[in-house]
Amino acid sequence: MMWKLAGKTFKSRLILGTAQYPSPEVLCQSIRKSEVEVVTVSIRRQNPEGKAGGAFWDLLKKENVQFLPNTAHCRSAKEAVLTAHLAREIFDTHWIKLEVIGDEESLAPDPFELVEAARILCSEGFEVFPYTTEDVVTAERLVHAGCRILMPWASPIGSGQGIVRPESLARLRARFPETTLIVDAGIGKPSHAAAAMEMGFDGVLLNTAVAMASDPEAMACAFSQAVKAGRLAYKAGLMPPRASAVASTPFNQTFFSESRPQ
Amino acid sequence: MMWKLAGKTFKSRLILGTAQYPSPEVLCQSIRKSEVEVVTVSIRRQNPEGKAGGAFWDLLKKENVQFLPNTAHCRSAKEAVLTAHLAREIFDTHWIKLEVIGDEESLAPDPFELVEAARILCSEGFEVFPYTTEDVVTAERLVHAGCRILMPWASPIGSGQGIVRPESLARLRARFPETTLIVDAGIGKPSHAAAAMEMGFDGVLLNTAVAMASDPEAMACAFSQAVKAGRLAYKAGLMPPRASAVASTPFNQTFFSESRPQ
Amino acid sequence: MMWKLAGKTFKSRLILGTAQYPSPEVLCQSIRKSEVEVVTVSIRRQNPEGKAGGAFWDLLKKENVQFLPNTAHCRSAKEAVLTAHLAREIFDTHWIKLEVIGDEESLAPDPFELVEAARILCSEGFEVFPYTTEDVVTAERLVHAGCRILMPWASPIGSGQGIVRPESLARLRARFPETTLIVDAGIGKPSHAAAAMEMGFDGVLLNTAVAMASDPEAMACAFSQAVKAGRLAYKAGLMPPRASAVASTPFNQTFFSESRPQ
Amino acid sequence: MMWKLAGKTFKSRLILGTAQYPSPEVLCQSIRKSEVEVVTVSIRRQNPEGKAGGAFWDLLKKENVQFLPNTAHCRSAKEAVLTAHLAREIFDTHWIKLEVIGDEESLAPDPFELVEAARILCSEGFEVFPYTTEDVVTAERLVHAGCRILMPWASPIGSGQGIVRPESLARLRARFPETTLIVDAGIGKPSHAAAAMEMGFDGVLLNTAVAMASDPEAMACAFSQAVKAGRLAYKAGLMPPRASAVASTPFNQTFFSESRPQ
Amino acid sequence: MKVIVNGLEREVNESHLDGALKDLSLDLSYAAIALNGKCIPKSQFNQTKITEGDVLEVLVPQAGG
Amino acid sequence: MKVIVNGLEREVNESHLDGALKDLSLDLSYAAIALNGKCIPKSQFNQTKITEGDVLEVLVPQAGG
Amino acid sequence: MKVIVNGLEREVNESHLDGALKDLSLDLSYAAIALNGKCIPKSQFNQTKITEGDVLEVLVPQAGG
Amino acid sequence: MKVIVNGLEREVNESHLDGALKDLSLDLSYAAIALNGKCIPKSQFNQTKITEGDVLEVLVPQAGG
Repeated sequence: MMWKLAGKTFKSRLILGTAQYPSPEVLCQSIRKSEVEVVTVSIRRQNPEGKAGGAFWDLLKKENVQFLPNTAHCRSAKEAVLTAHLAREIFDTHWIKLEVIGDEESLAPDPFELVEAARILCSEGFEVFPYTTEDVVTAERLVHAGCRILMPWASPIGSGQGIVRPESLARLRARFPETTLIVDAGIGKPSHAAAAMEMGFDGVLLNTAVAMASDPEAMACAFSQAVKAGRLAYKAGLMPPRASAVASTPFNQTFFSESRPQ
Repeated sequence: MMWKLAGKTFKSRLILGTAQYPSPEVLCQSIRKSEVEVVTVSIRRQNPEGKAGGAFWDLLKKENVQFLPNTAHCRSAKEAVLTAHLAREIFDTHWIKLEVIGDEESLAPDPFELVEAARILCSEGFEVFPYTTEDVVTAERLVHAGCRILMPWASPIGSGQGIVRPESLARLRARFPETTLIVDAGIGKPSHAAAAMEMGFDGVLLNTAVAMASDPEAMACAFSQAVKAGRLAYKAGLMPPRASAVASTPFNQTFFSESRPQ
Repeated sequence: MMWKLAGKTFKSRLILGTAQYPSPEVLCQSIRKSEVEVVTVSIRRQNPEGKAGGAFWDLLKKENVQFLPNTAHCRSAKEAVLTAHLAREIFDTHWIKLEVIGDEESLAPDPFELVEAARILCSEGFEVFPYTTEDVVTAERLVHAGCRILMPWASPIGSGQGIVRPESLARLRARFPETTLIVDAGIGKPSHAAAAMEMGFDGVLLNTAVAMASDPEAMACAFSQAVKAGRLAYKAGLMPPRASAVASTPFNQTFFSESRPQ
Repeated sequence: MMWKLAGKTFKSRLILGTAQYPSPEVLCQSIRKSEVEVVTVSIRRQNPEGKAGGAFWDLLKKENVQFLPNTAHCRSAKEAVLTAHLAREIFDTHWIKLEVIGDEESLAPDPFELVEAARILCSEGFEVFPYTTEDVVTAERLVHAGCRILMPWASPIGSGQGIVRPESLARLRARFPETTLIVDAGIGKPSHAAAAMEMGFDGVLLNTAVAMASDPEAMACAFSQAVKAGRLAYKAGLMPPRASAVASTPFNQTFFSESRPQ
Repeated sequence: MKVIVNGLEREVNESHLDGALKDLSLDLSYAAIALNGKCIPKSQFNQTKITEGDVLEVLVPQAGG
Repeated sequence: MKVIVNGLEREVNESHLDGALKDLSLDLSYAAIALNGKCIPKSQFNQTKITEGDVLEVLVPQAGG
Repeated sequence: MKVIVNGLEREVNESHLDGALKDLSLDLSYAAIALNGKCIPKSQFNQTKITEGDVLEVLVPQAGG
Repeated sequence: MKVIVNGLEREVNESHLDGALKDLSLDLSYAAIALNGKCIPKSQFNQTKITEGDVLEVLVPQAGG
């Protein structure tokens, strides 16, 4: 039942982002209540007055969760590689959520720079979690570059639209059985997370859907339950959808069955 | 947190059908493990050798759950009313899942006969749970006939297609705020059940999706968790989906922000 | 190739509504340019100053098209039957587009009152064109009441959303091969009209999509062409969609075929 | 009204593939009847007995249409560039439909090799028509490499599924107003073609949907009409879809309006 | 006597419908008449009695979807 | 006399329903009875007359969706 | 000498491409030639040398999507 | 000499990075340093030279999606 992720084992298959929460306290509560064990973080310039990480960091450290720093807003392999190096220094981990944005409007990944950055970082011993599209060719190149993990988007970051192309994600799952697949970006509701897990994805990563909920703590728990439910359903063998109706109650012995043809 | 349903209170908002399970033992295990408190049942002619309900009934009685007998396969108000009377005798409950089928192929309800049967049964003191479509006019007539509960379909019975017309179900929820709304028929996966609850539906009724799973017990638990997750998300205030991407990681202070326009 | 509709023959399978045009001149131009032969009309109280139909009617009469008066805004069989009688007097036709609205918000038809009105009007010799939903049971009752024609909606009147439930419309087409089926309400674009014809529908009725276009005359022609294209495609035998890709260019003899497995 | 495509002007915005027709005669009939002016072709090894192009080519030449040779089945920039050179020799045109397949199962383009091949061929003076996905970043690189034209897919080649991601194609149209955009691959019905034109695409390219129709000639005409209808609708200013119903027939003066609130 | 015509009170002193309509000087070329919720064909105008408080509806063509 | 029980012709010689059911030796613990399309509550078994050709339905619980 | 033509081994004893092609008696009206993965325009047939083991591809038009 | 620290011009008169950082009195507990676009691990602070116009970036943790 445990989840082997990049050589470590976890109970929860939900990875939570730490941005946009009403306060660091609500963030930490959400993490604790949802029993999340991996959270994404980022780096920024130190404020001029020289204070280190701010309240955010002091509180977050105490949750002793695994950190997954990201290269948010990077738009070239060069920027992403430098950010990864700095993040490794700060968070003392070789895990990196590799984001190389190719389009400001849709925040779509740039497949070209992404694969280049992945190649470099994998060669330097990073465990690369690449934020990518559902494009099979890009996925193949990322795996070829050394990625053991792929993080295809469900829909644009922060849009909460859920899985707009289930058949493409399903194809990725089928084509990369040995790769850890995590749906990242666009999950807006627990039902979206459950749907990803039902498709056989290994985990789900989301931020906005919890941070922007009226009650983030409760929403984090809802997502945690939905991810468990989806995983359980995947293992329990879902019924295949059928084109037309099939009665569940047996018909044969209903008392008016004579009066009507079977 | 408790669910007031037809004057009774329950913890679980999942109602489970009892048909098509591999065995009565698996059925009872599924009920126990998923902590379901209401199950649907049906009636049939006694087998010639005069044995009462068969293994099914002897075991099911011990689960002390609330029974919701159905009028499956009835195609007229007359047949449905008679079946309801007989079911009340057998199960000693005035609850009735009113099904009047108008089309053998899609097992769609017959709005005309359904409303007629509902009128009669409500007048006789039955608590009517009408299996209906998402048609607002039919819903209005059922409520007018005395129904405190409506059970619109997500998609054809046993098809497992999930919610094919979310906007119609959402309109029903908005138009009948005081009515107990339960999605019945067509739910195939826990994510479907979670989606119904996220829309504000009060409960979910399903049978085939658990009975036909490779591991019904595990699937029943998955659905139970998904229903809880969906309800929790509904109460926690879901983020509204947005048309385009919105970055979660703040951009302002990333070190390469100068080099690029905000 | 001609369309036999209620005993008459027409070249065009597009029926155009006459409401909401910028002017009666634009309306008549749209009719002429698109070669439409049947238009829907309505009745209203005469203005106090006693003038007959106004510019609208004087111009429209000259187009010598077949009129299909409607019972818009009627909400009971009684109102619809009276309106039909008055319309027969005014337009000297026994054709009637039977609309009985059951819900002000979605302008959904009221199946109960609709079937009742259809029964009465068919018995009085009217050619009833009932505006209905895609519900099979309601359709069966309308045909049983004497309707030779059914006009299921694609989506709510004036919404321009197109065919939101293709599978339901397809089921209607399959279930009523002998009935004239016209898609009415919700068509917003020529591609919607073409799609309806490709499914085997006999005709398409629309108003808002032409009247509210920036250039109604051009839009009317676009719809006329799309209806023809859709019909032609239906007769020419559409290829069935396939789940996965199939190369069109033959592969065998490409010069690098050796170097790669077939 | 004429279409300026790569420096030439055409009346028809439909480009037809020439593969899989029942016979060269049917192919030529389809071209003539649909008034198509641009057709795609391919190259293959000469048959051992040394005969040139076979019946196909002798007939097709007489239709005096513009040829658009493709690089079907190429899987690297190297193969595609060589094929382009050979095609230029054979068809005496610098137009090339650049296809570089990255995945045998979905026949998805390989963005990496595609952009590389486009760079080379544009630099050699080819007019490159790149078959690509709806990925904005890849599109930008193709335009940057010199492409004046982009040919995003609607859905997998030969699948006939139509436009599975309208919002992505719409985004491409919005982001590349100066680029000629042609939907290529996956169009299965005239309504799909009309929908592409309604979105403002400049043209449509399809093969299987006509070649595999029961009556290819009629289907070619249906597509030709649908493309015209879609273009006309785009120019005529489509009504925006609306979330809810809006009555077309005015309500004010209906005679029973008093008896009911407005 | 007083009758309601298209929702407005009007004064007519004719016993039958044909006279009343002339009295009201309505242009009936494209009109249809309903009396107390019942459609009265033109042919019956002269035999149809009018009484105090009757409700008359005069309908004419209108654009429609 | 002959009556139809669950679609099968059976022989009973009892005038009332309670006797007839015993005669048919049916296990009525979880059953409900319909006579000629009408549900007969247990309390009325003894007052309900049986006549030739009556149609009896004996229903018991069954799994249901 | 031996050369590969469209994947098949053929015998030609010509030093240049134009001669070789004639030798192979191919109908070149609509053909294009690639030699060792490089396209050779018709104009250069006569200056293009042929050596043992060269790979020749002769391409012609074909239907395409 | 003048160096750019997080985009702002600062005055430091130290030849090596470790001195310079102390000079700038920065809280380096959770920080990482980049010099002219290259990440400098803490261990190399003392051997890394600083020259006029160098660009220094001091990065710290931040919430992230």
